Amino acid sequence: MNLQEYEALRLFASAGAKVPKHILVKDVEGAAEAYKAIGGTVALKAQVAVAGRGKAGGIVKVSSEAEVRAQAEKLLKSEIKGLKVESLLVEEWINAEKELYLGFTIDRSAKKAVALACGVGGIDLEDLVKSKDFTLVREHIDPLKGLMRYQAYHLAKGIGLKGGAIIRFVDLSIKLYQLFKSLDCELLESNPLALCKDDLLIALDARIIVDDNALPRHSELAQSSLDLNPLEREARKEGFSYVDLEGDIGVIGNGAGLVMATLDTVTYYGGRPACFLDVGGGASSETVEKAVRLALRNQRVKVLLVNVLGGITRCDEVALGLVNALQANRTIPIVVRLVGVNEEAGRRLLREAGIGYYESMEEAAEAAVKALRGD
Amino acid sequence: MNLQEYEALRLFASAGAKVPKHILVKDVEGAAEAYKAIGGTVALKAQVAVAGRGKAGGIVKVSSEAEVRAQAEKLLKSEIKGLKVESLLVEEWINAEKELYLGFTIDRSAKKAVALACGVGGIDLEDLVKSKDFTLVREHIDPLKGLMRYQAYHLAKGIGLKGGAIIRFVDLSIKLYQLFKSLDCELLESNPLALCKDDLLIALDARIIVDDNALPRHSELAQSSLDLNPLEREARKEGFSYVDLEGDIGVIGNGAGLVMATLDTVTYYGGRPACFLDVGGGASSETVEKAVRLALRNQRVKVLLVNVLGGITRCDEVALGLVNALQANRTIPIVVRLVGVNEEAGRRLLREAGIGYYESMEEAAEAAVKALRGD
Amino acid sequence: MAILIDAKTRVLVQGATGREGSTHTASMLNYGTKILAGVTPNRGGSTVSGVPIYDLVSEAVESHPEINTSIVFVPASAAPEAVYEAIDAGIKLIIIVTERIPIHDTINLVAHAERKGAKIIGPNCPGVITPEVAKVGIMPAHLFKKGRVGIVSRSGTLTYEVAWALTRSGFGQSTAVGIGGDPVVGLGFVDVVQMFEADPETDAIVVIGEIGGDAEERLAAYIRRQGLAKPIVAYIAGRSAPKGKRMGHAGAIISLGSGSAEEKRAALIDAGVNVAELPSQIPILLKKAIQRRA
Amino acid sequence: MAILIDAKTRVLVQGATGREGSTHTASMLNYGTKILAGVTPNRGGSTVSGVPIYDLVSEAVESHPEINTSIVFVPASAAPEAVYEAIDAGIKLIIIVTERIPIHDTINLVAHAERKGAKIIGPNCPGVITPEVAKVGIMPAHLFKKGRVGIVSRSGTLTYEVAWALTRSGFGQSTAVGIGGDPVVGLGFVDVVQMFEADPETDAIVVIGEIGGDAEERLAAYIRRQGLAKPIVAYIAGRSAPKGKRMGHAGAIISLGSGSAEEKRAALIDAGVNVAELPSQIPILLKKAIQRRA
Repeated sequence: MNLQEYEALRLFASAGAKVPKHILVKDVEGAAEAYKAIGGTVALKAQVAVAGRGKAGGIVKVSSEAEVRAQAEKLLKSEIKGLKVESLLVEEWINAEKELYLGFTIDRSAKKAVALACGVGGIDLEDLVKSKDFTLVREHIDPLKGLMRYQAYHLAKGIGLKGGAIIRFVDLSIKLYQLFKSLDCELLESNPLALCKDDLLIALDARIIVDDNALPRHSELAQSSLDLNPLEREARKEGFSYVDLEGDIGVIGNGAGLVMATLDTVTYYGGRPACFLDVGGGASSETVEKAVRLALRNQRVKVLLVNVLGGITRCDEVALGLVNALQANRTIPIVVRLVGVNEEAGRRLLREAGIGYYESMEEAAEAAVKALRGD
Repeated sequence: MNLQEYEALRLFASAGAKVPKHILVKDVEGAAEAYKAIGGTVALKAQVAVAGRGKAGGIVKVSSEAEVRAQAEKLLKSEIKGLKVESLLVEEWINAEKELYLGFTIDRSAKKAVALACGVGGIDLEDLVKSKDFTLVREHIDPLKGLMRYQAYHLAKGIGLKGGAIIRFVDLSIKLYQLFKSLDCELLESNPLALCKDDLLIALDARIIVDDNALPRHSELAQSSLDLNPLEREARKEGFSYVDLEGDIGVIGNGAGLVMATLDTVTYYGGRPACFLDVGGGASSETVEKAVRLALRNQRVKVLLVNVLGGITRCDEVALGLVNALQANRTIPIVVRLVGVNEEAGRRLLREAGIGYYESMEEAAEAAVKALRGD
Repeated sequence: MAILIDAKTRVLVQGATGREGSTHTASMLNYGTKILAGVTPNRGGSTVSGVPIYDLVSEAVESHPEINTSIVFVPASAAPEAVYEAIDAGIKLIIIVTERIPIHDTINLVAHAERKGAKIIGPNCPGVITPEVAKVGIMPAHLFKKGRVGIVSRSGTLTYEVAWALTRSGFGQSTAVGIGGDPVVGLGFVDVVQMFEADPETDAIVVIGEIGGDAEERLAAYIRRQGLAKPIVAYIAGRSAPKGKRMGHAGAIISLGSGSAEEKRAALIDAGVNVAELPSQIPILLKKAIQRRA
Repeated sequence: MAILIDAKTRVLVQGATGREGSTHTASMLNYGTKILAGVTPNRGGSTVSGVPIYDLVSEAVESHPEINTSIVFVPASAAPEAVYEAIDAGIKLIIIVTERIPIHDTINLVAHAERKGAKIIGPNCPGVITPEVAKVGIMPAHLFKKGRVGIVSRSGTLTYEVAWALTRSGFGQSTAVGIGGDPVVGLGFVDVVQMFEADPETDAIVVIGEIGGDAEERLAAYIRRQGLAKPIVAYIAGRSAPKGKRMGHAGAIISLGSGSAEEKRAALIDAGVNVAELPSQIPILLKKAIQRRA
């Protein structure tokens, strides 16, 4: 779960990190009030949890109330990378002598958390990782002892800090690592982290992604889901894995790998998937029915492709769910591939409802693409 | 540091363990008030941090205000194992169906913490460890992962618990282990731990010894020292290792092992040491002077034996300290053994002050014993 | 002898009395898997499909010292402790079916297992099957057939899809291993491929990867470095997945600028691995690869 | 070659710029110990007695890859991290002089060292000296003399007392090891006695124990089980110590009904060890024991 920026800033502050003054606002009037409270120069930051927000015009520097009003109005009407801007953060503008990067994430190959630092900030971690222009310094963290001060010290020296800045960087690293660990984060970063005069370090930006699997033990966190669109939010509530895509063939299946392979097969035959929807293992007819209804609410879906290989999942349950969902509401073509446990009973149900089915995933995907073209 | 019982009970309760109602009182009137508040049958418990308090008459069961007054008065005038009773705990009397033992301590050979449980409670751990009559169940705790529930479960089954009692015992064990660890304890025990009806577990007694070396990070703990007599408390304040003994030859030296060996040598020659006083390494003349003054405040000391092998400690500093301390106050014989760094300078100072000295520890100890006998 | 699971495998089921645990205990027994005991705290003394249940792993192992493998169905909140319990009782192969274990917990338990020399498979995995010998997992076994192709996969259903395609093409399987769909798992592609390479009962290897992480790239690097005597075919799911979106599995996400299917395919092809574009091509590529080597 | 410390020992001093650290750096150098570097965070670039100081152990080791031993003077609150740093930098022998390290910290660091195959001596120990070769510790070196008796001790000053008594009696020492006075320490009596037993430059062994714990009983049990080819003499301090009182050292306390000098003496005598009643008897018993074996 991507935390909202203001919540991440609050958590940073409670962990002992310095952050700029900031106020969350939902409208132009609020932005103007917030500006009056903070004064001087401020940043207006669109609250959308996507990387590259700055580059996409989501952060604006302003120095007067009039400017605040004008820019806030513009931002609150905009969409950034497909996500509507519903609120803004009005944040004190900090003059940094240097911008740095400090973050913590999971290194899958090392099977450990890793601390990352860079002497350049404000650039996507993705670009930092790939670029040859900057040195990204890494320290793997032994799960049995946590981040050690000497490791943080090594990061600080590695990104060229000196004297008092090293000590402050070490202290901040230890605090933020503790936050990263205690919140079960997948990612925690400050980018940029401002090095100001007197060696002060101020987190101009705070980004936290909490491991979804750990949310049950973090009831203290507001469940935010700014990185999801409305349909994705609803699907999550229903317990489905659902991802909105940009094509027109809706894909439903059982098992994440199988659904991904189905998307790929559709693409292989020249089609474009409209969504990824995994009903999981052992779905009941009710679950399948819900899934179909959900997919059909995606306006882009022009053909529905259902791919089920029944193992734990029973084909008759799937068929029943499909039939029930489509009974009243069969406005678009549906292509089904149904094999596995109880396949005969399932197929009989489909035949009775006038729904065709295929033996192989490839045939079904190809048929879905053809159905779209009206072949 | 031995925590006071009421403080240990408070910490147990804050960790989620059930404890009886209890009130700490300093006088008879307070005891009577506390009895009125608790009512029924109560235990009056002398607040002295020594093992075997119960056997020594330090715990009395009473059921009326008159009894409370009489017994409280008696207890508050008593001494238990040499320690004056300065306060009492008035504690609700709990009817246990069974008394158990649950404790955590350090197993030096395993280099790990260990959880200990016994199906019999109210008996000194010392006796539990040695007795063949009871089964003491042990689980070593991996420092890298802490006490696991299955280990606690194993303890519970090992001491014969069944059903709901197992689950409560496991929960309590995990909570008390967390307290043990977070407080840096050397020992944490509930003895007896009462198993009451409905499988309730109530800690009738709470004992906590915190690692002295960890006290700097536990400013939340009241610095109690009920296990020390006044001279010992003062010595600790001065930074000396001091232990009161029952003989008449005061022993001062540099280094714990050397002072222990000096006590043994005195004993070997038929003497009885009155105290153990280690001035530590590299003591200045001021430190030595303080040490001598402190030892002389022990009324039992009839002869003072000082044994210094100078390595980091300089013999001239030691000699100067001795001379300064004894200048005005030389009421008893003093025997000195002084060898090592700057020994010539040190011995010259002693000679000038009329203090004799020996080359070997054995000669000095023998001389001290003779001096006592007036030989 | 296949790999990991063979005729000598003696199984403990942790979380045997739960819904999943009891269903799959029955199914595994039905397949012929030798399950000696189950564990669920406070359920000691009962049975599941005739399998005796114990409160503690140590008790199960004491009564059945032949146990050498555990499969874990315990819910995510208690699963890490169940794994520690199995490790501490000396079990050297632990298959974690449980999904939704927090990643920091997995990191800790994998580190602990390494310390103690135990092999972990999963979490969030379908388990391991050595067809017609034993299944320690949740896969629909009728799709698998005894043979000489080893399968290793990050996905569950896709493994079944591929196994079934292989079976229908006449390629039985020596062993199929689901390593799990989480970002951090115990045994990885390289570990399992090494085992298949050394296994006299395996003639060829099929690898089923997906987007996210760099497990496939690490396998490619390993093959480039060490070579591989046996023919190998791979398939990578998620070519049409967008960046930054989690595709069902916790681990299936293109993030920090890496983990795309294209990169993985390129790395594997560069290492000489035959990469299928569709699952159905795997048997065909496999046939060709075997002919080429022969 | 003595044990632990020899002519090939190359030393790093952690906490080299502090009062203790700098004093003993000078004293060790003066004795001929090869100290290559010191570490104190934020003091990198300075020197102590001509020894270059670094901010990090990794930097010191990079500049001086010959470093194979570290001695730690860092204050108790930071000492555990300093030890982890040395372990992680690959140093395999770490001598912790620091006293007052909380016991739970010591438990963790000893476990970590075992995991990484590093030897820990201490904490709260005087260090190790191989007379006339090198001293990595704080002992007054003039009391020691090169020879063929190995000393291992839980106490500092008592070691000096005994070493001096041996020196005066003509028994030089191969190596003297102070294992530290805390309840939990790295190397124990058994570890060090095994090393002396295997060391061709050691002919006889002196063990100096004290009350508290069961290190002496474990040594006795080891000797009963394995036997010992070399003559051995022990002394146990604290026969006149009362129960339940800490005699200076954190570890010197008779508690939980065990750890008395009498029990330790009895166990050692039972194992065939010669136990002295006074430190001054050690050289005499040693002479007898050697004659007996000859």
